[in-house]
Amino acid sequence: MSIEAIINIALFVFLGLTAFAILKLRALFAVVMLSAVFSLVSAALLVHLDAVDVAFTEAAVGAGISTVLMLATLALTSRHEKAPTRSQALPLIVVFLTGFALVYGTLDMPRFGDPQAPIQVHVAPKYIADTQSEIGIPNIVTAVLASYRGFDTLGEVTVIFTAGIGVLLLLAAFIREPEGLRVQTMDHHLVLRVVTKVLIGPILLFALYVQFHADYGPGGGFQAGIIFASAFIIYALVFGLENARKAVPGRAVRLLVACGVLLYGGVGFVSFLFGKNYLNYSVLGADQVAGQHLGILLVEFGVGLTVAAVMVSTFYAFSGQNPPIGDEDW
Amino acid sequence: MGVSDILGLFNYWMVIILMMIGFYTVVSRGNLVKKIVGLNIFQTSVFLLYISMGKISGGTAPILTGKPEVYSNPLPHVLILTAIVVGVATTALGLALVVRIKNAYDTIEEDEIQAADDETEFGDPQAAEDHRR
Amino acid sequence: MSALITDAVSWALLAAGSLLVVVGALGLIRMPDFYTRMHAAGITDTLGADLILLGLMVQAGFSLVTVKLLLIAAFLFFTSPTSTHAIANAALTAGLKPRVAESPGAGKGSAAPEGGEP
Amino acid sequence: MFTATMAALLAAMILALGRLYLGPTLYDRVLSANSFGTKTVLLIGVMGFLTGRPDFLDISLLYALINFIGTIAVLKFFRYRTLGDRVGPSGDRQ
Repeated sequence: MSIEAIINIALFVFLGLTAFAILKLRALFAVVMLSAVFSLVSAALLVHLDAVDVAFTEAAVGAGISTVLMLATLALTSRHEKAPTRSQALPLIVVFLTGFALVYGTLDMPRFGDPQAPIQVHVAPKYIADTQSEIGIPNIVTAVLASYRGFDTLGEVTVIFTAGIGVLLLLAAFIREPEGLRVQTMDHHLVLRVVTKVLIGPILLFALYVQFHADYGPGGGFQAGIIFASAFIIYALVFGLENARKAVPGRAVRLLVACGVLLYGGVGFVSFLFGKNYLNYSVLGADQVAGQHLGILLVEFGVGLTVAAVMVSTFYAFSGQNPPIGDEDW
Repeated sequence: MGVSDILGLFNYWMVIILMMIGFYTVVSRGNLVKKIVGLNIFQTSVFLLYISMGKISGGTAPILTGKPEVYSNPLPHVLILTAIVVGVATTALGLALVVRIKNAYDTIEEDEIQAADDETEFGDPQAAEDHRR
Repeated sequence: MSALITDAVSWALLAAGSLLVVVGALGLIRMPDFYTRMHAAGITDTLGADLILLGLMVQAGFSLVTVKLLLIAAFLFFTSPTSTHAIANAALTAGLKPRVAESPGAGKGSAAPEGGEP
Repeated sequence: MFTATMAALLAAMILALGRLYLGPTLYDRVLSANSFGTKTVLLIGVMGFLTGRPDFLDISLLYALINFIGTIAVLKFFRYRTLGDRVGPSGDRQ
């Protein structure tokens, strides 16, 4: 057995163990920590399976945002799961039957890594062969994401936009105003404040690198947006939500949520005006490759704007809620 | 079925095990936050299924190096990359719903929510029990 | 010849780093209470991680990869001790008592409001 | 040699996972999750060298930069019971 197969098996076993532990534990805080670990392991596995762009996204999401959102929810609801009251037999039977049916289905699948599998011979060879001449950038994933399948991505960005609006509609009415009371932040944590100040700069710089280096390495608007949002969230956590709101007002963030989608859609509209199909960037530059470069840059920027704004406004909405739990209930 | 078959299908089987753990968490646990975590496990297993299918033995990541190389399939990567971010946005929406449910019912356990609903609809819990029968 | 020396140096660094990481993880699982485990996870891990990264740097030579490894090492060097400090601070202010020789059974977290959960 | 390092990292990860499952206190869990994060950074780095394309260290770099957020969020959650601003006199827990 090769070393690659062993890594593959070990990481999958880790994932299985973590998922099982999530199922077993009833302390929800432990569940949140385990789901952070689950995300770490799956990112390592994705790197192993050659999906570096996907691993990058999983890393950006799993390292900060999802843990923060889960913890914010726990702070507003409860930290313990009650023991199940109903019989577990029926769900177990259903799950086993479904599992066996699916395993039976895999027996006819092409084996892992087979170069002749149907998925490998259909569209992908065209993308791999033509990206260099048609788009002119080395990262095929970015080329497919922003250009060949730009319509899909526009749809995905719209979904993120819609989900962000949904969160705001559900939670915005309950955001609390401090009304002159003393706001406590982490004033006495000198070490944390200093290290955070040192780190915020590099995080923002790294986000810019990820945003504009997407043509050449793993990265792009989705990842960069989340990293940007992470920098604002870390600031809000350490220096207080009120200070963060002063730096980046909620109104401005909500405006940016829409601006990103508008920029993406607008780029498509410009190609309309030149008499080409929607989202055909070739008209934007002197020749096709230059046009594609500019189009991908603009579109990725729109994606980054929307993703970052949605994440920041979601965080504002969650952490601005009035905590219902008194100090003694814990 | 030889060793190569088992190794060749191992990824898909592990994906199915993860998927079933997530599924079981969703259907058997009453706590809404736990259900969302279960849904996330299910979602990650689907991601891994797509990425596993796109891998080619001896292939490398689909970023052109200039040398002749075998690249793994970039198409699943594109689909899953966007799906992860959409996934976190929809998770946030689900968690927002949980927070609102907590505000309205003062609990996030499914059966207690059901009981509260029954009480407002039928007056007392016993009548609801009879009605369901 | 110089390739041999490079390999030998990088292997020595990698071996030392791996050893420290494993020892740290063993300490994390074997030590009796939270504060002792913190030493295993915090101190040993930071040194082990930096040694492994140094070993990789020697292997990579002068390139962009080395710069990235250097950045990773620098950021880990900042964040890892800070996180440990923050967790220890949180545990201490919440009232988790360190286990001391005179009082067997203390340090199980019985004094902490959050301690002893399933 | 990369293989041996990889094996050591995987062994360390499973031990950290064990501590995360066993607890017993919340702080043990945060500590082991944090140390698991450090090991993942190293694992991804070593994996790049093992497969001969070490130019994907960006992912490790990302983890080294923002794994910190989770820990800070946890700390804030412990101390102030909220991720927003704690308001009012009862919030003071120096």
